[in-house]
Amino acid sequence: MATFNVQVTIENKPGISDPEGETILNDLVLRGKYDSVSKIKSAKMLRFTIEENSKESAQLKVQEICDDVRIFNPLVSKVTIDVFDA
Amino acid sequence: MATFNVQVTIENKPGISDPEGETILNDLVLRGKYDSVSKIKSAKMLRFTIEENSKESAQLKVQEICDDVRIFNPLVSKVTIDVFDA
Amino acid sequence: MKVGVVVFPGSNCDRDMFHVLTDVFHLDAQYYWHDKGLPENIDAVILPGGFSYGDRLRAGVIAAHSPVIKDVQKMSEKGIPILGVCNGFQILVESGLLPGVLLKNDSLNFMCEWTDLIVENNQTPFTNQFELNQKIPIPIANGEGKYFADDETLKSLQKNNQIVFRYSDVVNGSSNRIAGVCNEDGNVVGMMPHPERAVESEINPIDNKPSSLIFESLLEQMGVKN
Amino acid sequence: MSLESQELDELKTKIGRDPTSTELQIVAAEWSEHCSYKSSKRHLKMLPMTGPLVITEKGYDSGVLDVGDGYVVTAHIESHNHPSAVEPFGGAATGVGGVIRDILSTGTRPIALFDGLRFGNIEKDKQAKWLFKNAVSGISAYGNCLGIPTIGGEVEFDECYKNYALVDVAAVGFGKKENLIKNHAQKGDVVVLLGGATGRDGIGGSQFASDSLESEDRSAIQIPDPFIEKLIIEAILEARNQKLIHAMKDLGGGGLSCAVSETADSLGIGIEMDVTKVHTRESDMHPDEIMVSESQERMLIVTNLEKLEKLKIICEKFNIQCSVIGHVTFDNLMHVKNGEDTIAKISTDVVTNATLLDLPSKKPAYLETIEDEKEFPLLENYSEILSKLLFSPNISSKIWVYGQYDHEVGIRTVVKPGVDASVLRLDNGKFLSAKIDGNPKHCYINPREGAIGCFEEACRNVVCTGAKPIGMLDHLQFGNPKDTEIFWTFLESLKGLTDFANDFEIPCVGGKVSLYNETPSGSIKPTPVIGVLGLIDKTPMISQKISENDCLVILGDTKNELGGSEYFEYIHKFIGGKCPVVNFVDSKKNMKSVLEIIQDKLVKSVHDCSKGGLAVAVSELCMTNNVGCSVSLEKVPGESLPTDKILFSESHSRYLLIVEKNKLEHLKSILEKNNTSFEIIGNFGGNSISFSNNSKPVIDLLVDKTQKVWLSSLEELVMHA
Ligand SMILES: Nc1ncnc2c1ncn2[C@@H]1O[C@H](COP(=O)(O)OP(=O)(O)O)[C@@H](O)[C@H]1O
Ligand SMILES: [Mg+2]
Repeated sequence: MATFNVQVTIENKPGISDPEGETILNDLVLRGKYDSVSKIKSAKMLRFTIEENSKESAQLKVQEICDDVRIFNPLVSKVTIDVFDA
Repeated sequence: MATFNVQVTIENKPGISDPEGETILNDLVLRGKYDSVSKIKSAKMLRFTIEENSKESAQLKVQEICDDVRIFNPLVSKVTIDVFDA
Repeated sequence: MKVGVVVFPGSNCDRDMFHVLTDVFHLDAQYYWHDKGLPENIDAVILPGGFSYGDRLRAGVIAAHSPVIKDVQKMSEKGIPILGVCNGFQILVESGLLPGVLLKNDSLNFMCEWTDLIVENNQTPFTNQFELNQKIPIPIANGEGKYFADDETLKSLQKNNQIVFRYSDVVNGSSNRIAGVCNEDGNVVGMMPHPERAVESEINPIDNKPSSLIFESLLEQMGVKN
Repeated sequence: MSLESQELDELKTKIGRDPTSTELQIVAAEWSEHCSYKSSKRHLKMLPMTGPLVITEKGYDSGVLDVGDGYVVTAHIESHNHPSAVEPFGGAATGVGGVIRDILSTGTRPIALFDGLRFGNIEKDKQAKWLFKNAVSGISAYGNCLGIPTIGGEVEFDECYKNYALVDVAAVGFGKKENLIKNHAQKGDVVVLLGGATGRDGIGGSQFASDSLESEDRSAIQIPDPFIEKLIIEAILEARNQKLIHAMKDLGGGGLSCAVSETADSLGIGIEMDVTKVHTRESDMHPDEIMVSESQERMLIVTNLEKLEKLKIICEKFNIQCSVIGHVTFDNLMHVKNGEDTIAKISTDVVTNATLLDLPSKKPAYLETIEDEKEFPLLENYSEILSKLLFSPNISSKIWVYGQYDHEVGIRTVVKPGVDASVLRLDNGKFLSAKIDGNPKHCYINPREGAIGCFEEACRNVVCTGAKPIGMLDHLQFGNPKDTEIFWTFLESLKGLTDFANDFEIPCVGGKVSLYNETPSGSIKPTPVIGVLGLIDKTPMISQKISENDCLVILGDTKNELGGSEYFEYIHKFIGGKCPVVNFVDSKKNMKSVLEIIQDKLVKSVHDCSKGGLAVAVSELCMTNNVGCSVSLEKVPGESLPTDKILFSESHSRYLLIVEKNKLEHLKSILEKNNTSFEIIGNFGGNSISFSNNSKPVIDLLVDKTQKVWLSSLEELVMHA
């Protein structure tokens, strides 16, 4: 068994609007004249510390958790899972 | 000029509590009997799409924006900035 | 007739709802703590508003995994009237008992204000006393109250007459101005605005009659005369 | 931060030996300004604290008022200025949490919140905007989550708060008298710590609050957890219903050190405790850190072993931790152990009684000339000036703020935020009205009259709802008290408040002193914030919609008192002039008349006339009722004044009454009988806010257009400018 850091990123699916990112872009960044920025997308991240046999099983387990307890709402968001050694 | 994806991750500094991560761990994940998970830390992420000369300048520019428009409070949050080619 | 008011850790409109059920409409109401089951002999279930689990991760998602939800599910299958208000609506949606999802308001802020609802379906256990298109002045108070469903779902909601309430104006960016929906059978209703805050004239500066009809509909449904 | 050297000597003399490191930490926390009130305590005694409705009990952190039929109302006010100035979201949120626990600790349920917010110039200053926006979010996040309605408050911007923040929060509780916690202890009682785990956050916070920002300890960041607080509230109230609590205290500034020593001292007992029994968030905390940590959402409870079992069942239900950390002794000692080892053993009397200071004071030199008036260039376009004022951050509608607060939850809110005071219904059929008010611009010019003015304004707001003032909360916020001039302004304000409270027989039921409010560019202006509670026995004044042909009556005199007015400061950029002075006789007469008129149902609506003067008050009425009004300034009673002064004077004790024509005679007869100064000055109707002076038009603004900007200008400024 080993400890892994698993990073779960939850963001809106393509096509679903992201008012948070848009507001930061329009009301803060562009108003501050940072016009090299063309887009800001917001997301939520959860970092799991998990004890598993392998990177693969850590990844699978976290995926299972995400689907089972609805860490993300599949109607609007998607998750990306990245595993790192702790 | 090239386009970069710059990922800004904002999380509470070590030692500062993270009630959201704790609730997700205790009331959702552990109640779902996933007890190989020992910790969950929540964070917020912003993905910037930015036009700059180099990776370094993209990183610097985003850092500058974050400080200037006060997207986070440095007293509370730790920020990690990662740059990727778009 | 017995109405169950389900209480989750962090619910904060449970007492308001209880007061309205018992003191205003003289119903036999009972609180049920989320980690226990519901008894068989309940005639209606209400999931009140609040911040279950502090709305962490997403409003309603953690409560949707509470043991009591399995019983709510069973009752819904039996056709028992179930109403979710605000956080209760969010919980019903997150537990799959109602379609769609509630997202952050377009303002990105918590919004507490009075608004007008339009009744779109007067066939549910909570709306049978309304005229179609009747207006209800009522307060909203939420941060994640923007109803969202994809086009296909919206079409089927429309087709099955599952849209129960709409806002009369654009309030928070909800798809088709939806403020409340029901399941296909019509017995499970969820709504973001707070009827329990609007049924007493003392605290309703506009008109408390329309909101009262939500509870009178329930009385009618159960064959109880008030 | 630690004790000053003479304090250390004093401590040594008192205990006859060198203190241990833990004792030093405990005493430093408890002797800090924030906890010991060492600079202010001897003076605060002048305030009248008793009255027929006031219930006192040892160890209460909030005031208790008997509202009849076996019910009580509790109230308290707190600030969280230093923490909010560096972390506005968390600072403001944990400020709410703290004052709520004060209410809870008497055994009453918190039913309402008020917030007073002060920042620098948000039109110019990005930092002020950031602080404001995040403080509002913090209050909204915390109060809403708990389901306690935030029903009123105030917002003000002034250069003197540059790079700083004043965040005041007041809370009101309600309950049955028989359920009040009686704060007592018996032999064999245990001491229980209930709630969130103790962590390193907020270490040194109370000393931090007593320091100026320059030497700030940046570790004093507190992370709010309203979800735990909500669970604690429900658990405690359930324990109260089951009569499981002998004594209770919330953990605030100074953490365990203060809660344990003050509980022991007020009950006349000793407490022996073991730091290893405290549930901590981090495993490697030093015992001293555990003693002074200011982690939020914790309560200290004294109970017996039998009741403890029931308490544990409740805690289990709500999934909150509770640890038995010690027990009651009868030696009046605070005895702290780390496992087997004693790390502090010190008389509670020594810990809780810092030597009170008698600081010198001296009238500030600036006051000699500040009331001199300056000649201004004559301004012609009063429509423009009034618009400018109405859209200014201090006067524009605060709907962007209270719209983010759940002000309906609890279904008690009868009069909602947005007008004057808010009104709650109580379970005995009575109504409670409340408002907080401050006015640093007036207080700077005249600390005494300014403070009285804040008190009178809060009373006025409450009176507008038909309530009789029954209690006052004072929150005295000043700069460094060691500065003799600042200390003088503190004393003057306090004396003014005392005189008013005595004369009007309104007891002070609670308060707070916050000193060392220093910004990088100097001290803040004197900022007392006064909360007033009023009781309505029968029906509250519910404003009816104003319609065409209703009359506008003003009660009270308009005087040449524009010092500190928005007109002088915002339009003319002039700080100075004569501060408005409350005439006690007139004030009382007017209050009495207004209450009588409301009781006789002679008015459709009553509005207080304050910030921005008559012009602003009339505009507010028009905008909230979507109706025009024409006012004849020459009819306004009081001193004979030039147009601008009649429009914008901020004289106190004035009320605007909206009366139907057919009730005018009856109204007049009452006002004449009471010998009050009043005049019919206008008529409602049409679609413009218009003022004339001797038939010459002075102001003409369209109601709808003006209303739109008035409602949105604060939001525009914060979110989009
Ligand atoms: N920070 C705030 N929180 C809640 N309500 C507020 C706040 N600021 C202002 N309000 C509300 O807006 C209204 C107008 O406030 P204010 O201008 O201070 O009133 P007044 O001039 O009567 O003292 C009041 O009802 C007040 O309670
Ligand atoms: Mg007022």
